[in-house]
Amino acid sequence: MPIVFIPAQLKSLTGGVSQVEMEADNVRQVIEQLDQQFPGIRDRLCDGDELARTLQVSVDSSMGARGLRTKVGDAREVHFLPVIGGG
Amino acid sequence: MSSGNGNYRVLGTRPRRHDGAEKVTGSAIYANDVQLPGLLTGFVLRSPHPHARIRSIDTSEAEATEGVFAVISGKDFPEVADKVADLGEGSVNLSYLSGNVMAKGKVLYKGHAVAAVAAVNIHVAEEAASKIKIDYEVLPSVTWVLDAMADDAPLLHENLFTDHMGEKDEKPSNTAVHMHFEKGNIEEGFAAADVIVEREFKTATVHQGYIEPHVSVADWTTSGRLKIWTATQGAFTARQQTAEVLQIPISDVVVTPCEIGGGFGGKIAVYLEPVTALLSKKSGRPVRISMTRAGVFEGTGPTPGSFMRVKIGATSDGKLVAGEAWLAYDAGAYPGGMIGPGCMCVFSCYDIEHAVVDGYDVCMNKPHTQAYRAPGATQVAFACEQVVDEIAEQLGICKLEIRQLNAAKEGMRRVDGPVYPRIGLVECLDAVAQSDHWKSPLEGENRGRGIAAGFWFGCGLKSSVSASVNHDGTVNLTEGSPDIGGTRTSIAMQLAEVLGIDTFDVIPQVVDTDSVGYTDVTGGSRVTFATGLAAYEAGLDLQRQMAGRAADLWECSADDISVVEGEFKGPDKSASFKELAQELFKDGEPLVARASVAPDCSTNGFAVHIADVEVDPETGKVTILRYTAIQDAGKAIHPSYVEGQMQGGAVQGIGWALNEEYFFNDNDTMDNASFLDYRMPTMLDVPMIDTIIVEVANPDHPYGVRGVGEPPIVPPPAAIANAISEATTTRFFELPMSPPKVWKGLSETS
Amino acid sequence: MKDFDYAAPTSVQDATTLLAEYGERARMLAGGTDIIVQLREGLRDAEMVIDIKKISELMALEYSAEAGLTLGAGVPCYQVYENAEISAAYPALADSTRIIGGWQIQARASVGGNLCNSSPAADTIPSLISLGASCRIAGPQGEREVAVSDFCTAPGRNILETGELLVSIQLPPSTAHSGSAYERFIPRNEMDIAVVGAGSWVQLDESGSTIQEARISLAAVGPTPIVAQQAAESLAGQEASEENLAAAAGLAREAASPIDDMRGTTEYRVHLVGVLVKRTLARAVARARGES
Amino acid sequence: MAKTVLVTTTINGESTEFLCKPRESLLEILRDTLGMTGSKEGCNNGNCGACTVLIDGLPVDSCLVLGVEVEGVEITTIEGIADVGQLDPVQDCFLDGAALQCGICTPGFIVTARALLDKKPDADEQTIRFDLSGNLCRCTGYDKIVRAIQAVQESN
Repeated sequence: MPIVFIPAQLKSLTGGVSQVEMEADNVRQVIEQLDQQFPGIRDRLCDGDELARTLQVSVDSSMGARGLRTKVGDAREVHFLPVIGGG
Repeated sequence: MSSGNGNYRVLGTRPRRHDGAEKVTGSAIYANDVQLPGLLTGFVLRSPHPHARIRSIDTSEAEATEGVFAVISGKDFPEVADKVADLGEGSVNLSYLSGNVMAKGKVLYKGHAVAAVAAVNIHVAEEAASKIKIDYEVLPSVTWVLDAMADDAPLLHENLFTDHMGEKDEKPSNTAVHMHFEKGNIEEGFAAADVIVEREFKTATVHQGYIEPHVSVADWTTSGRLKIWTATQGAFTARQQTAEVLQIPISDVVVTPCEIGGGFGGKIAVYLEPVTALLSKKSGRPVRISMTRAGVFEGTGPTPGSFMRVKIGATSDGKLVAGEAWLAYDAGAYPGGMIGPGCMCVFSCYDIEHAVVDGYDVCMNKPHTQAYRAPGATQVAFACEQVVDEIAEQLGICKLEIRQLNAAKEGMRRVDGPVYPRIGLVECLDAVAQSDHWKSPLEGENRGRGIAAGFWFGCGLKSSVSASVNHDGTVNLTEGSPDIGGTRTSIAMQLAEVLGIDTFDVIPQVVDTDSVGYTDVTGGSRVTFATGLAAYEAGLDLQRQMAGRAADLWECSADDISVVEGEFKGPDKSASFKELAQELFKDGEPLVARASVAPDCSTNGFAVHIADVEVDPETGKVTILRYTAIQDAGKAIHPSYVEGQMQGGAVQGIGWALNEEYFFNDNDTMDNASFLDYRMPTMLDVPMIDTIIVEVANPDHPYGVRGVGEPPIVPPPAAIANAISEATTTRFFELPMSPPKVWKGLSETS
Repeated sequence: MKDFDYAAPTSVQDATTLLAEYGERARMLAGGTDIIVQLREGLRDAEMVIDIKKISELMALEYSAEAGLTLGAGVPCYQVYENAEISAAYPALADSTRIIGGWQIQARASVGGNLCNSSPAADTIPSLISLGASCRIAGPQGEREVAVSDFCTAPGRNILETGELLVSIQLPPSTAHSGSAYERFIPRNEMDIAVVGAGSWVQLDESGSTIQEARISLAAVGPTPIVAQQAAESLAGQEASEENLAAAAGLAREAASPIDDMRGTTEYRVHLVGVLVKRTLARAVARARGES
Repeated sequence: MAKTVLVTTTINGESTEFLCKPRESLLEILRDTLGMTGSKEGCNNGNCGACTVLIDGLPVDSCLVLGVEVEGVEITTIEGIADVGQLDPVQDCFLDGAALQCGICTPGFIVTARALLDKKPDADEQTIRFDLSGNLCRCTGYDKIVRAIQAVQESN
């Protein structure tokens, strides 16, 4: 069951909670569950039906561009990070 | 995936590159070398003001000039919605992108494109451009990051509100983004520290400095399809950006990536492609624009200047226990993308239990910043690595040992959250300790030695290749990654390794966007890793197909066929790849494989550099006496090109450290937009750059490859600052550490 | 680049006739390394570009120990420093010509062109001044001779009148026990504009211990190349000691009136004058003594 | 408009005629008029050396030469360095030593290096670095370029 790390900037919405363990298959479900628990967090992580374009999801040590479809079922950790360019 | 066993036939060898003969004889075709019937030459007129409202543009006299075929300005570009597009590597707000390509309403920096002309030759185009009359209302401007953050700063964008991870401020600001990261409990961390060092740092705006200016050729005349030949790090992203700026379907655009004369992150955004396209449409002729060098400096992406405050605490035994960083990066005219990685990299080399990082992305009246080799990481390494050095000095600990004691390793959590998989920083530091350079004493007055570490993520993203087998058993490999530094060969070598053939039995070709599957940019240190992975997968696919066909041929079951080091073995027959390919060509389907990959991982590259310097106390000039770059490459596919990346990155970093900077005068315009006054290192300014390749296999690649292009630019300014400090007992907190500043600093100390 | 006509006269007279006809609208072309850049960037205008390289007098390089050096205005830099005799007789000039641009520039750029471009930062002018050089100038009214130290009048400006042409630069014969040196300070090691430049010449007595006469000239610290008269005079009759050279360097600083710009602050430039004058004097003395 | 001038010159051993306007640089003539695009434009003001050609054996920045000036001279461009079917040793050593990455500066470096080796076959490292300082490279850090030139020296 993955542990979802709450970005420091969103801890005001979680009352200081920084990690949430939950059952979820993908990031969409993660965010839905977070939003149920901490209303408003979804709007901070998403643009409409998509993960905010300025964000990426890190699952364990992987970073990818699969957005809300990113699989997290077998993961240990989920992080929301800024996107990174490269030279 | 398993990591390689190190027993390779092809990998690790140093063959000539496939495109070598063309490049040493001048026959390789770069965008500026493309010839088309009736080709016109374009010229971009640029704003002389750093910030101004455009009241009107009168192009009538320019249009009436003999030899002029078309003139365009902002009004010729379609309105683009305020929407963010994913460009694979990073994202971009399309209205910003469009506004940067051609100013509408306002100019935001000196050099901002305001109009363009297509004419029979460059001279006529330039003269006509000089006849364009623009009425500007000059506005107050700002070019220093802390000034731009001030409440009373001139505002670049009235609709820009600081974003705090999805929450916006109510008052408009030049600060586009505020980021905040935390790990542990910072108060506790500093309370446990026996020594705390806090310093402020500034770094100048610097340019990627590729020798080839931006060039685009567009033909939008006959078929209705827009054909572009351009100098780009990514043909597909150039296609997407061009289509978005012009508001046309991407299927209407085909981009041919020509040979490219350097990019380093600066040739990802489009500048000229949409401009040449519209000029071509309007003139009915193909059009080429090659930017002037001044245009490159003033109109294309430099990388951010910065202001940084870094504070680190350590216990008396040298363990780093708390780190705090406050970073403000110069985004230029539009919100940028480098502050995120800056925040994530500042403490990325060290295991620090408690940390807080705040980062700000700030707009100002400078060209819009772009990526430059490990974008955002060099600045923070300059800060963090000097503070670590000072802590070592205060505690009387060896500067290598303090780094070894605190080095990031597998299982360590970064300040931004993720935990490292297997990485090679410890091995790099061990290689420093074992190196001849580190073990040789440095003697003489005014001399000093410094070391510094650096990290870059390295990304995967998307790559596609196809491989078709010729009837002589050679393989045509088609790929979409523009080859900037020998990647045709490093990719071909991976396919050759799988198939058990020679490097030159693979014929790699970089093709246009109609001819290969989607491929992200050549950037992010990803090509040898990700496109190489695609080539590897295509090789496996070919082997599977051939094993099946061999079963038919040899009248046995497919299960009876095994492939050992490229050799196909049946119950009583065997054949090499080439033999089997020749045999199979006689009948049946041609052998073609394709592979597309999107590895979701960073390849985590670390580098450590050692610099010996001598400082002339009378002039403040710093001479690099000896330099060694150490880096974990995972697996060096073509060691010469790995070394080349390390050496090139090191010398760019040396330039950044010592002399490169944009000089802005009191009018907020750049004074040194030429290779004469923007002082990149010449051959005479640097020594040989020794290299030590460390190979700690990347678990996410079949051969263990890590990205190598970016990490080597990260340590140099810090390593040199640390060396200058050893040489002079004076620390410098501002880049570049140019002679006037070093002299001034030394005279103030003495 | 704006349109212009081109002529390549073969005699001084043809050149001055053309110059007289076009006046301010004509520009001379020798190596082209300044003028082509300036025309391209719109820093100077021309309707007529006059290539002087077909005029044999302007391409002449004549040296004898007795008569000294006649350096045609169009002779490229490399011909100066590649000539062992000239380099030995006028080491400061060899120093200067060797560091202007890279090899590609030195293959074209001329000392005469460097002088006529009249940049305050020109690398050859302090050397020419310290070596006591003069200019042979031809014009509609005939020829005249002017000391190089009197040639430049303002940044990019000089005493050439409409219709006048620099024919050659004359350097007096090199004397026994004399030596000269030029050094500039640049942030890189090549391909740069002087932040400060200094040219020094000394005449020692036979014993090599006393300076009989000295000349010092500075670049990039005023609107024109500067003669550091007082500093040079202070050395006359003095022992060529480190202290005396340093004292002269101190006086040379007073002759400098630099501006603040991206290449350096006033303070830094004045400081560098002291450093470079001291270094060039020391090197000139060493050369006068045959030590290097 | 200025008069068009007919220029006769020798390029890579072949007598060549072209028409040009006085304001056209040799680089423009080579690339646009004669289609010899091996000489590259990096800065167009003599600061990068990418357009280096030899005139009468000496390296010059062809962006700082007017086309009208080359009447009667002998020009060697990158296209004239190799013999038919046979690379010059400088080219071979650049390839074997991986002395190029993006390749845009490479023609200029090879032309200058060829002139250097012809004039000073025994040039030491410092001389190589001094004489090639008019050629900028941003990819390699110069190390492998210097070594490639030294490899040519060693092979002689």
